[in-house]
Amino acid sequence: MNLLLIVLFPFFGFMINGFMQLRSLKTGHKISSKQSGSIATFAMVLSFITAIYYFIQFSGQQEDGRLIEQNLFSWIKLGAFHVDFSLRLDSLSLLFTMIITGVGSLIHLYSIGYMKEDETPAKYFSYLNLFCFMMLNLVLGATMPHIFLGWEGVGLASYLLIGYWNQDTAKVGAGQKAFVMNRIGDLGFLIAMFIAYKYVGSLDLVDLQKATLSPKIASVVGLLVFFACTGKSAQIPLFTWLPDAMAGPTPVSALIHAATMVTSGIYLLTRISPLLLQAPDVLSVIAMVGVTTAFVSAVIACAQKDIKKILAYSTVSQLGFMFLACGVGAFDAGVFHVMTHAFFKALMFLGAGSVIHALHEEQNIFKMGGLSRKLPITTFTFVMGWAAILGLPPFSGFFSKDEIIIQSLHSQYGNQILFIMALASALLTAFYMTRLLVLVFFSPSRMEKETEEHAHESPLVMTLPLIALAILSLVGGFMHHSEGGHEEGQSIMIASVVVALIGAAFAFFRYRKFDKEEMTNQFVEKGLGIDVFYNKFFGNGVPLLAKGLSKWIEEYFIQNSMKFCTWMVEFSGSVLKSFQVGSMQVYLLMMVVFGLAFMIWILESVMQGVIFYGK
Amino acid sequence: MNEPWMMLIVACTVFLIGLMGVIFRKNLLIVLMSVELMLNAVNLSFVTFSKLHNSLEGHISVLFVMTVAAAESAVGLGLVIALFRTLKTADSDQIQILRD
Amino acid sequence: MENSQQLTALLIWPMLGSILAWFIPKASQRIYSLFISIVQFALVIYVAYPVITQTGQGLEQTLPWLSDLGIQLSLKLDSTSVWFVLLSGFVSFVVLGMKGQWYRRNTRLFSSMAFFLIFSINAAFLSSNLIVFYLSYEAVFIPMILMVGIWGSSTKANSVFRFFLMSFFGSILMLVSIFYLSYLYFLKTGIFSANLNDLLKLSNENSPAMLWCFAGFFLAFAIKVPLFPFHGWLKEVYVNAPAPATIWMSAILSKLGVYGFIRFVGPLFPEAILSAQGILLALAAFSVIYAAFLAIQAKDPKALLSYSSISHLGFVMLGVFSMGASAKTSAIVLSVSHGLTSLVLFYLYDLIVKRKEDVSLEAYSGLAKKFPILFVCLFIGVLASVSLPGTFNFVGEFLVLIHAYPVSALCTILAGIGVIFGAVYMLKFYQKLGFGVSSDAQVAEVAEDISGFDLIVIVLILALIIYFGFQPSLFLGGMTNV
Amino acid sequence: MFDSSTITLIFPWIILGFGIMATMLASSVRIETRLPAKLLTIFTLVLVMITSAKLFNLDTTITINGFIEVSHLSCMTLFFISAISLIFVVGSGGYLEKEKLHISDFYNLVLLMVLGASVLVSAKDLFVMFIALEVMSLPAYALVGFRRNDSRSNEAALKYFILGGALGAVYLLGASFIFGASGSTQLSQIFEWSKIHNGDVLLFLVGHILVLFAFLFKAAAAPFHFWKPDVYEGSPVAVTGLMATVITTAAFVVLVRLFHMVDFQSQSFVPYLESLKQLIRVVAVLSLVVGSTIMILQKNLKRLLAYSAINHTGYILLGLLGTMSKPEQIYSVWFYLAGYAVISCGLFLLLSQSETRNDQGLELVDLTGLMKRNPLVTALASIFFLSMAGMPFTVGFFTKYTVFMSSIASGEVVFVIIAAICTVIGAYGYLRPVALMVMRDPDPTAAEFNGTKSNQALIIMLAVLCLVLGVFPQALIQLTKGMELIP
Repeated sequence: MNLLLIVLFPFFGFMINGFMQLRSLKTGHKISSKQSGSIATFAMVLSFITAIYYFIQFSGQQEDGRLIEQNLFSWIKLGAFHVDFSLRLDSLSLLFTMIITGVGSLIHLYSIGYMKEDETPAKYFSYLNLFCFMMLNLVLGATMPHIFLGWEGVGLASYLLIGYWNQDTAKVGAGQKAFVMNRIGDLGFLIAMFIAYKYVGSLDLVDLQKATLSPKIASVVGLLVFFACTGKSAQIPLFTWLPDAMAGPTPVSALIHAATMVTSGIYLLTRISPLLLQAPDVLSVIAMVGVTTAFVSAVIACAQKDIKKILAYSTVSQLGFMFLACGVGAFDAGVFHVMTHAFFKALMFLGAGSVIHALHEEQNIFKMGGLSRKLPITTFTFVMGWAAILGLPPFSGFFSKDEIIIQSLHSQYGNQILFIMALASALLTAFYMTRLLVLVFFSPSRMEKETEEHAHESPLVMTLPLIALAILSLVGGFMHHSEGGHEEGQSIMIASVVVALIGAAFAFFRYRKFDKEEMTNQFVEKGLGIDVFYNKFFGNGVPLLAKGLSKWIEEYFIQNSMKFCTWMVEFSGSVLKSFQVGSMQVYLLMMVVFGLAFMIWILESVMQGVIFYGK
Repeated sequence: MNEPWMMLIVACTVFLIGLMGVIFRKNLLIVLMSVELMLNAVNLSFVTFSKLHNSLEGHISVLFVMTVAAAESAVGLGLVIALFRTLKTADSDQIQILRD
Repeated sequence: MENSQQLTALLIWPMLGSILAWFIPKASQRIYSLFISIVQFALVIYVAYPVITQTGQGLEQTLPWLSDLGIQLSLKLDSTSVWFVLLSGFVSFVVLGMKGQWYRRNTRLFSSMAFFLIFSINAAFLSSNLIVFYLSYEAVFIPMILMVGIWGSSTKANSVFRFFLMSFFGSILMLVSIFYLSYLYFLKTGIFSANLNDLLKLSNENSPAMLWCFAGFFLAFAIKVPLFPFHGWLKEVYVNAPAPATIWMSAILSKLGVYGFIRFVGPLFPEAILSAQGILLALAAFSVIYAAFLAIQAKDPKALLSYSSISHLGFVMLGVFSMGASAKTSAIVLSVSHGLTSLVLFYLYDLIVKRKEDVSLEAYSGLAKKFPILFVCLFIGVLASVSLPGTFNFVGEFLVLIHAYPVSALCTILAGIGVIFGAVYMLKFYQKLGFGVSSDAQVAEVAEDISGFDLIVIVLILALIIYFGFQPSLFLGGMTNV
Repeated sequence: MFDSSTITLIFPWIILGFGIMATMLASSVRIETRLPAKLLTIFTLVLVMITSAKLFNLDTTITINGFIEVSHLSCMTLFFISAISLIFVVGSGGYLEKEKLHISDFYNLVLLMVLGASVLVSAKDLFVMFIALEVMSLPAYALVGFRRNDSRSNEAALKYFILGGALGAVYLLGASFIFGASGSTQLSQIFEWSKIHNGDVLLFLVGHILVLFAFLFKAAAAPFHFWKPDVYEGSPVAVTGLMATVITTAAFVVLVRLFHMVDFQSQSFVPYLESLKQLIRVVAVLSLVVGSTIMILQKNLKRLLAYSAINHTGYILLGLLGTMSKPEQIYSVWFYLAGYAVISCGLFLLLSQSETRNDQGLELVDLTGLMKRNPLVTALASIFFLSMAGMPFTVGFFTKYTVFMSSIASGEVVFVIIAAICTVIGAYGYLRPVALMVMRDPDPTAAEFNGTKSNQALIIMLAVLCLVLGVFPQALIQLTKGMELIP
């Protein structure tokens, strides 16, 4: 078996679908979603099988034997600088690989149904495979630049998929926003690499993990990497692109903006955790930012009306939990939550997709209701996801989330503030998720008649992944042997479950009989004004600055200084020309005057023996 | 020895008178005459220096200058006549078509 | 250094092409120019092959041309110049293969001027005598002015003048500097020489005179590249020039400036550069950001591309001014990649313009649906331009920045911000042209998707960009010993 | 004293004299006898060229009676002047025909002018110089006013005449002072005198400066340039061309001689060298600035070329400046003159082919869109204009190259920078007509260019010469390097 295969299968899928798409444009022959989707799904499944092969291989080995490295070729080599293009598989990257390929396969499968009526499914599936290819590069890359390749690559795929319906410029704009905000973070990544190279002399991850840096340098590198992660993983301050990214097809949101891409920040932090542990300050920053993000976005989620937006903010919030875990040094817990979150959040997104699909692109939860009878499978699986995210035992979220909450208090880097905020976020999570669940599935129907009649359960190809993910959400928690279980841990566990139930109960009773649109706080709904502020400040500020520069510097200074030069030459020409009056007698007079002046000047200088110039 | 320098001053004065004439007189014929005056002033200076150096060169020069001056005035008069025919004027202020 | 007679072939062949072009019938001019340029490119490869493979080895040829004026026609092809020569050979071949409306008018003049341009570009890249370099550097103007003037769009006269006068101003001051350098050399040795090898003996002198000479050189090349305050001529010329001229200018002529810095300024004035390094790096970094801002607000897509060119060349200059062999090599890599990318972008933009009836700029939208393959190519070009990892540009930009960082962290970070804005304006560019709802009215009726020569060439270049994005060792390996 | 070898030496002048007599005879028989006069002139000039070419590479300088020098320098210049005149005589027939000026007097006057110029370049005596100057100038006045019915032509001639006459008198006054100070009018004796003279030099200096003024006037160096634009504009194109080449060349040869008249090694003249250099610097910079900046404002092509000539004078003076401390750099001046003459020869001949709608002379706008109507003329004119601007691969580049090099070699960096900037400004001036021809659509009222085949061939040859000399200037440089100045 070759490690390269994991990466190559999606790549081939991308190439095949891409070429098919281009060919179909030429010939006009339309490709069905089934055709292209099955190719793409098949590629993912093959990749998944390869990953399972390695999983089996790894489980038979000791902890320190779980490492496979494959050097493909020398990438950039210039003088002392050397970067190889090599893949490296260890337990961490295997876990991510399995999530990507496993959940990815399910979502690909789901997409076949979801994109049935789309015009260019081959394009869609090629992008999706491109994404998986890049994501696998991200988690398998052995060097920082290789990770960066995947890092930017997933950003690209995300851009393409968010703006997939590119006739609509607003959607393209959302993709652009995502790409640019990611790039802002990427600058941090780049500079972190420069600094790391300057002080470590290598960009190989192994070398970075081994390196001991001065606390200052380690802090700077850690902060910059974390800044990059806030871009990719939608944390404060760069989180505002994620809700907008919901413009893409729903399976895309499930795969990219819930299960995989947005968690790559956790992956990266975990990768360089030895470096971060050298800089405790950075860790506390990460924890603070994580928990704040978790809380703030949970608040915002409570005021959303769009089903996908709620899930998006929920994702941001859950990512905040993961960063909190990283920030308190519990990288394991963070990664565990990545996995469980991938299951239940993908499940919920796909469920939401199923709902949207059934209601013909209706996304407002106040125009839904009572769908439990129309969409039984969707409802059932969604409830499983709900239970998981609330952290009800024995669902997967219970294990991972409570691990984080426990660690936030009991870890070496934890403290009460983090703990209380985490608990508050859990409460809010329970509230808005229950709100969503009740309003969509159980409360009285607020749908229009026609929509209601057409609402139907999705086909098998879509429900199958739902069921699979629901099972995973249920059992996913047992895949990890928790080290918790001590006394305080248990009380916290109970506390968090109680908190979740309180939130859920509150929401349940509030929205059970809801039959009108809720008046939400506009300020909260618009993301606490953060997005508005960015739009105002950067969205308008940058073009304004650009206009200002072009007007004041480019036009007034640069262009005018060139004009001034020509004007000066022309002016001096016209002044000199004014001597040319046309009268020969004036000419002669001027010559005499100049001649006499020269004569006197020369004679004087000679007589005094003065030498004016030269020497 | 004072005498030659006095003559030189006379020559220069005459030369300047000629130059002034060329610059300030408006009638072209007088301008032409002023040019002749300048040349004759130079003759004076040549003769003076010739005497100073006891050489014949200066004297011979005078003859040449006179000849050249004659030729020059012939050409000059011709040009003035030609101009008079086309412009109907001999006023130097009138001939300023070519300028800038 | 090996003495080789092949280098003159690189000069004689295009010159021959330029002269013979007048005797070829109009109808077969395109075939003719393709033939000449293919042979020229093949010649370049043939001559350059040993230089690339034998690391550090170069070819040299000296012909006594005007030895009594201190001018020797000494040509040198080493690992620095070889990439520029190759790039210019390739770009010229592509440009001359383009189908374009400018062939209808003054066809012979066009081919003749094109080959004269190639001749002078080659001469400039090859010569290691400063006077010969100046001569060819200056000779480049003549075809360029004519191309912009004759085949360019409206309001061209002023922009051409501005371009010419600014460049001429810089280069003539460089000539004075060259004279002065050779005079200094004369004072030292008693021989007048403008050969680089001779003048390098002056490089360790640190006198005000050297600083002034440096200023002369700097001005010439900074205008050519262009660096921040000297870029005023660029936009109008790029926008008004016909596509081949724009491509030549942005892909090759700007590299003349870069090459000048690397080849002449760096070795000749190390002291001067070191003493002014802070300012120089700041200028380069500021160029990046400033041009990026200009690109963001540009309404005309071609102006946007022009500004992006300035912005990317700012990165190149950052590498150049960082000094040191690795930084220099990185700058060369980025130069080559920028050359290829701007070739693709301007080429495709020209194709798009030709496919529209309405040339007004607001009228672009939704063309991606009409010309999918063209826009796929354009998208890859855009990605290369924002230097996404996996493209050749990334290698160059990454190397430049990583080598500039130890020299000046601040300037590197500043330039890095340009990376973000690069994404902003390039995506805006692509979105404006490709996305949105298309209305059929704007598109010319006969318009077809990209095909034929255009398609083959563009795919080839894009393949190269991606290939070198993963395998840049060809460029890096040969240049480590510089 | 009057042996056969001397006869050989003055053969060119004798031939010229006979030629003048013959053409005079021809015109006195019938004034319309153009062809015989033209043929006679061509014949004479060819003979002059042959005889002077035979005297090339004279390893010694022979001075006849201290008046006339026969040397490599004088023979080369003589050959050169007669060659240029020959080109004009051959090339301007069509123009004269068109302007109805074609009478044998023209040839007579041209030959007279050539005689004057050729004596001027060989003159070693201040007095001979004066006579030669007048012999050159008087026909020139007449030629400028050759369009007798055109008031502009008359005005130009009169201006030229009055100013020339006055400056001639200034020259004579200076010569008389020099004579008074040194006791001789022969340059060689003055040089000897300057070597041994120790004491008051005021009288000599005044005389020298006056003499210089007179020839700076002839060479049209600012601020003695005022006559040039007016005279250029008013005179017939063929005559303008002759003036730009023959008279400029002769004037500069004399200027070089006059600048090097005294031995600057001599104790009493050491401070004077610096002052003289200062004078040349000022005059050169003024000429450069005046020429280039006014040039870009001109609308009339001949006027533009007049200012361009002033600008070129500045460059030549820059070369001259270099020779003041390094006499071996003198070749740069000769080379510049030769190159400039080739360019202006071609350009003026080309202009003489034009037919404008009005008789204001050729305006710049008359060139609009010429490329579409007459690509050949456009190409030729562009070559000449670009040459004037000093573009590479034209002779104009190397002419500038040599003068810059010569003045850099004597340390005049600042002035070279000024000259360089003026080159840029000037280049704009030359590029304007090129841009008009190349970039605009044709204008129906623009000028037509019709030339005979032979005429075209001549101009093409000159253009090719421009380009060939722009790539291989060695031959010419070698020739000019032999033209040493012997006091």
